[in-house]
Amino acid sequence: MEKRISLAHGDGGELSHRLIKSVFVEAFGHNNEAMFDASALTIPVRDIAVTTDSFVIKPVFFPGGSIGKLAVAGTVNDLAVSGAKPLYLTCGFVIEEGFEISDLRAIVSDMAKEAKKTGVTIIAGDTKVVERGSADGVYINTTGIGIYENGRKPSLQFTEGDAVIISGTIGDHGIAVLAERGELGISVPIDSDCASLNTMLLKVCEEIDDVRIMRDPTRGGLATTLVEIAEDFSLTIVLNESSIPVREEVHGMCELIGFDPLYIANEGKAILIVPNEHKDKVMEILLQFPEGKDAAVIGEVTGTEKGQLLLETPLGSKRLLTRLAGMMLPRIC
Amino acid sequence: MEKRISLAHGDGGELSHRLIKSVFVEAFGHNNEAMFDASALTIPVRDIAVTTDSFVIKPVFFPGGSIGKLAVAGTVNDLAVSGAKPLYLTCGFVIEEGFEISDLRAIVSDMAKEAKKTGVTIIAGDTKVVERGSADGVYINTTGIGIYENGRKPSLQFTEGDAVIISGTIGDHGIAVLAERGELGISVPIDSDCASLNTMLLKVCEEIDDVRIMRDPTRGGLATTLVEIAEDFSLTIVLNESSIPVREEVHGMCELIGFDPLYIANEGKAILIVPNEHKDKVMEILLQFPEGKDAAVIGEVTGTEKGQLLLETPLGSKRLLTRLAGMMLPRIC
Amino acid sequence: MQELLKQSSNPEILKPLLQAVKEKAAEFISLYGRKPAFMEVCGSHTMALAKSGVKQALREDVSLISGPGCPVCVTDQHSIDSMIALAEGDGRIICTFGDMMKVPGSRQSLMDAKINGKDIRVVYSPVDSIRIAEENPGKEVIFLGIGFETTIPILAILVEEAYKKGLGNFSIWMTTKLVEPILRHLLNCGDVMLDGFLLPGHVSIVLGEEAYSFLPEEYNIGGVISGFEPAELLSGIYKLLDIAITKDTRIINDHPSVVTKSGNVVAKQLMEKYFSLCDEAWRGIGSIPSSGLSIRREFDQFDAKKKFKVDPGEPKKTKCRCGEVIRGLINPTDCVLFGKACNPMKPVGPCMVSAEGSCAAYYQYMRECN
Amino acid sequence: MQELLKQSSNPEILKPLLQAVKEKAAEFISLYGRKPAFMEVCGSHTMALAKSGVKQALREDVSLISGPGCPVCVTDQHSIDSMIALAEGDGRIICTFGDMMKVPGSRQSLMDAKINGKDIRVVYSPVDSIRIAEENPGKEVIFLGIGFETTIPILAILVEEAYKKGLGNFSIWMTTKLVEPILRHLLNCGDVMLDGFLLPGHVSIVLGEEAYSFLPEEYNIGGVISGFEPAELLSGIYKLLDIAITKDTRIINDHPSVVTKSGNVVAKQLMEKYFSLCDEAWRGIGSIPSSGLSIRREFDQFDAKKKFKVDPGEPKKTKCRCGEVIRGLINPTDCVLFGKACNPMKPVGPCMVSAEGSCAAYYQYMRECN
Amino acid sequence: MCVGVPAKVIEKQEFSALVDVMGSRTTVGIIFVPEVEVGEYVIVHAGQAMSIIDEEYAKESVEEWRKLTDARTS
Amino acid sequence: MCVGVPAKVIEKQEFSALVDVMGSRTTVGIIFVPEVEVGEYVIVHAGQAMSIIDEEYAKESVEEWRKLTDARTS
Ligand code: SF4
Ligand code: SF4
Ligand SMILES: [Mg+2]
Ligand SMILES: [Mg+2]
Ligand SMILES: [Mg+2]
Ligand SMILES: [Mg+2]
Ligand SMILES: [Mg+2]
Ligand SMILES: [Mg+2]
Ligand SMILES: [Mg+2]
Ligand SMILES: [Mg+2]
Ligand SMILES: [Mg+2]
Ligand SMILES: [Mg+2]
Repeated sequence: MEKRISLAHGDGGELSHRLIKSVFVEAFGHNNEAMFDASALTIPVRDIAVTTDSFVIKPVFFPGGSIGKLAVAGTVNDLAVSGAKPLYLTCGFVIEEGFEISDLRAIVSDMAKEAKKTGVTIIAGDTKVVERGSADGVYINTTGIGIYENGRKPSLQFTEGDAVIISGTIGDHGIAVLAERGELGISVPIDSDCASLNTMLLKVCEEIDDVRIMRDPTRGGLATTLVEIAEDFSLTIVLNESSIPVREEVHGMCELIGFDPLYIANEGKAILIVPNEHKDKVMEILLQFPEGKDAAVIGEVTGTEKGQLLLETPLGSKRLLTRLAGMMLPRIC
Repeated sequence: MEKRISLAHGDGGELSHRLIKSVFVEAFGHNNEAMFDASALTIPVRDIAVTTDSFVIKPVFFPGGSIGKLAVAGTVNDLAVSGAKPLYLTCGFVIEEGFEISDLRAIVSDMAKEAKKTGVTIIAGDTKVVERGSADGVYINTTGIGIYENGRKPSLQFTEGDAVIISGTIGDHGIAVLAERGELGISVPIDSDCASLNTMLLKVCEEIDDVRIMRDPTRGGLATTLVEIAEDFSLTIVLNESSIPVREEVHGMCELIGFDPLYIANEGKAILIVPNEHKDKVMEILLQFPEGKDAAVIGEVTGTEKGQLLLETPLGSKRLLTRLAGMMLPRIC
Repeated sequence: MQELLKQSSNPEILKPLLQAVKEKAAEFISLYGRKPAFMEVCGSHTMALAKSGVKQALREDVSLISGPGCPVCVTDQHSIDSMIALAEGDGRIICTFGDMMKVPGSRQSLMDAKINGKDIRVVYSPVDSIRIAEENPGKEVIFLGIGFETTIPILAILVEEAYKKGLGNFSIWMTTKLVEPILRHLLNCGDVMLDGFLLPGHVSIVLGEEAYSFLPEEYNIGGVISGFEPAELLSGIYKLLDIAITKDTRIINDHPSVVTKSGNVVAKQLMEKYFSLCDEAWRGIGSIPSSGLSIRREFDQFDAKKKFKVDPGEPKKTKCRCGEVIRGLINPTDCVLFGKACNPMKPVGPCMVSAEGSCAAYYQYMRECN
Repeated sequence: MQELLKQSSNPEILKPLLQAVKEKAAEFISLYGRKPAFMEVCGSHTMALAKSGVKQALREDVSLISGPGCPVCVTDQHSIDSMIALAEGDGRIICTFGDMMKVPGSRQSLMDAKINGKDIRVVYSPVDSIRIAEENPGKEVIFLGIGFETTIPILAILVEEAYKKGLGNFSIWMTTKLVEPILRHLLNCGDVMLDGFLLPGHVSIVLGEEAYSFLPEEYNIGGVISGFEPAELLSGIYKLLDIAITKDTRIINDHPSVVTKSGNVVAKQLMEKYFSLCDEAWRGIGSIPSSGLSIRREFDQFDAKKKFKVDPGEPKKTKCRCGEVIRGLINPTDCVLFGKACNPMKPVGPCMVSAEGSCAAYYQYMRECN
Repeated sequence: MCVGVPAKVIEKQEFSALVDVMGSRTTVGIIFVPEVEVGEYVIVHAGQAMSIIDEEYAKESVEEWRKLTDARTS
Repeated sequence: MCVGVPAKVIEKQEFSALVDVMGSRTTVGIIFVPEVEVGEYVIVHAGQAMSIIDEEYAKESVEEWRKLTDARTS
């Protein structure tokens, strides 16, 4: 087989056929490639959740994962935070001419591994190849289908006093990837948190009656995700700055370049808002999982009228948190 | 609103929020963007079909359509050829920094229009922005979910004598797009055939008992798709060269640059293999639809043991057709 | 040491420290019948005060006025337009600190120019731009040199490196600012009443404690050199209150762990070697004589202002009151555009762009929690 | 006219025409006790014969031997390696007909070089490469000039244009071939027994009918100049049979609508003006004196062979028998690699790459339908 | 050796002409056939018109084929 | 005016040093503090070490705070 992807790998002819057979079908374990293009299936229940995401990370391999692992975990998590049990995944690849086929294999193998681990089946796929300079390596779209069993769906009903929990340290993914890119010349000895959270989160949903909401604070970070929740459901949420778990290394890198961990992307974390009386039980469950070992109660819902997110500093002052406004750029002032 | 897409439109913050609200939510008619990211739904039956495709066409606007129309029609067709009724679509955008927001709006509006026309609902979406030079305008992934009602599924059981039908002229899409690109300095006054075929094809499935298979000959063209069918189901298929409908203009352009219409992409055509005794009835149905007005019986299944596709020339000679081998390139010899 | 550093944000220290400041402020108020007014000269102080909640916590006790020490905010419109016009030329790579990217020019920002396809690169460390110049011999690489005395020595390193390497395609567009001339200007104008200055800890690393002696000596106003951590801020304000109450007008170096009496000699020598005084235009103030540094004649080849002609035309007039904000004459909230037409997503003036701009700090950290 | 043109593929004409050829061939066979053997000189003839099914339909009647008229197939390994080595240099844009892209060099093909990031562009019309040179003044633009006499005049236009425009960054890597020398070589070697040549219609547009008079005069062998449509092919073969049967050895111009007696004068003048004879290496044959054209000394500046030094090293030896295939000595199926190690996806020799290569034509159109 | 395609001349400039190939249109050089007129057909190779198609001869060829043919179909 | 971050010197070359900021590491110029030694802390601004942190003074500051504090918490 060739070493690098050529445009012909995407033109639907003999090379596409071989690529699909030798890379995808093999890794995803289908026995004919017709299955790879479209899939007929019978699902166990009629209540489903559907989500889609495209993954465009640079570099495609980073400490703690790869775009392949991310593409599976990211979509699995979007289903899991909605309370659904992830069952099926489709994947669409856009590959740059010249991309190393061995890298593609490694990525696809990461996908297969993560899919196996989380119990999802990859049921359909597609590959397109674009000219050199028309993509940055490889982009992957995954679309996930999950099912709702046993009324696991978060209620989306909130009351004052509800506890806000984060399942672990924030900013690990964004900082690990930024450092790995090497452009800033800063090395940070941490891994991306990239992980599938379905087992842990569905366990919470099983054990706790009235989970209010779960969300994965990916792009835009913890603050942006909580602003969205606050606005969507007209909640006043107050976070306690000193209780938010941030790794020292993440803090260090952020200090150096003037970034704020509250706005850095996570790929293996969930925000859970739960009734105050269940918060200890939820913490107990989260702490049982490796993905939840740094979980912390970081704030509470203090009102259900205005949509706003506040941060209480160690001095006791409160300040308003808004969405990430424009890109974060390394700065000197 | 800004005129062009910036990286900040993809970072999950305020600009992403506005882009989604003002471009996507508006066009796709959701009333809150939370729905846009993941979607819970109750589907009517448990037998479903799922398919995914990424669309990377250049240019993004072309005679007869746009990447938006294509992204909907392409996935709708993949469902329709499998006999499923298309119901839901997700869409994932990868947008290049600097892309005109007015163009994005036009593309999204084309998607909404085509979705409405075909009766599918866009239930989830995602946008990512990559740096200038890391994409060519915009790439769209669509994943489609369809349902099987009333046992419409093609049987995939073949017998000698089965008729091979193409729903119209071949090569229109590939040639229209190639010409529109302008690189060859050849203008061709034809439109891409880009169209959703679900109504027409599901009508055939309703009226005809035992449709063997349906396929849309997209990348790789008619020949490649039929080679795949022949191989997958061990059929000998013989095509009659003179009965294959090809527009004069397509023929002309192909002659000029040394391309073969049999291998040019279509985006609004279907191959149907049907029992010989039903072929007239199928033709009758197809001819009622504007998308099927040039339909023709182009060959038959002559054996069910070897997987091979043959072409009978006007002289009566037969030759083997293989998959597209490598890219077609304009040539002088 | 790490443990020592952490103490500066230790809540167990902060809360009583805040209490001490509040008590001291009450003493001032009972003495003078008004709130004490201090100006934090430095934008990083503005941001640190707001982000840590010190400013909010002292709202009733001390009037903390943001000064002119945000290099982005004090850059005048014509300068900004010139840098953007510079970026629009072909065959150029513009290197800049991230801070400048979103500053609105009359027609567009550097970010817009980048979106429109110009090659503009954000660097963390200015010396990266030297590497970029070496890697792109066919292009002109221009570094946008903004900053006060903390940053200027680093720009001097750039000239030195470019000179040593004989780079023909590298230059700096200098638009730097100096602390002393702007403080003198503010005091000379006399339109802000102040009881003292919270002086910038990092600038003082270079300048040294002695650089501020003109304040008590010539203007009879005191100042405290302070760090940026919450405890350092509170301590600095505490000492400012002490000066104001005791009328023992002087400069206190409350950041002695990094700031010496005479500053960093090497840095000052490098500045002297490569740069000379020039008039600089300050936003909303106009040109102040000898208030900035430009590249010395001998190193003209690295002076982008000499190398490239740009004519951005007349700046567009806006209702932005940054000029008054940085002089401490008004609060950001006094600007009619604040929070409405002007916000971090669509800033009208540079004070809303820079993280340490007064308007941005107000918007991000000080808005009423309603 | 369009109607006239269509007749050449009208099945109602084709089927009886085929019948006529078969009858004529039977006549030959009954006369000589063997199948007549003709060589189609031109690769486009090879492809047209196979694609239309004429070759298959006449399998039992006429032996049609593919000749050396595919410019890609006759390019020797060293030449191919040189072009690829040329493409590997930095700062270059290689323009080529699509035909050359997949030809395997000893280490890689142009397509591989493109995948690896080299700037290689497929043009349909060679003059596009002039435009590319004008648009990229900082790069060297090199056109890979392959072809026989149909294409060579177009390369002459390139030199003329580049000269008129004074382009300093444009050149052509010439590796062209001429028809007469190779036909003479084949006949001189005498290792193929032929009853006549099916002569190339398009080359003859330039050369004219008279160019082939040496065939009957010096070698006592006839030929028919033929077009490429099925009816034209059948008619040409019919006339070749006629010559062979009647032994009235001569050249028949069966494509008089486009081929004249003396060819295209302008084209011949342009070739003469810019090019001069040179020795050329033919794949599997070796160098044939004066069998190609190179750029005249006066226009050296456009001669990439003069401008750039490339040393691709010794070609890798393969078991490819293209050399014998193009001389008509063996059929593609006689090569042990055919259809196995060598196929259009992974061609070993150029005859499997070019659409008009004998091996590719065999693979695409002639393989047994089993 | 060379792909060559019949094309009808639609518009003529000094050194180039717009031609039509069954509806597809492109501009080709006419350096080799400067005398070509609008309405005539040319053979196009690699973006150049190489030869004007002589309609009379084309007709004769078809007639020749028909003769051979007629002998067999009648 | 300037982001400045305390960093610990891990390795020293002639004009640069590898520093550690709570686990993150980067190379900074030491042109302004050529005398710095491994193990010392510096203030980093825009890729340059601007000043060495004097531990004694740092300790004194903390003690000062503690004094103010103790008066209020005891
Ligand atoms: S709020 Fe905006 S417009 Fe008003 S002074 Fe501040 S930066 Fe200028
Ligand atoms: S089959 Fe391949 S290896 Fe054999 S002669 Fe033909 S091109 Fe060469
Ligand atoms: Mg999603
Ligand atoms: Mg997601
Ligand atoms: Mg999510
Ligand atoms: Mg597909
Ligand atoms: Mg790239
Ligand atoms: Mg599909
Ligand atoms: Mg498809
Ligand atoms: Mg399909
Ligand atoms: Mg998303
Ligand atoms: Mg682009």
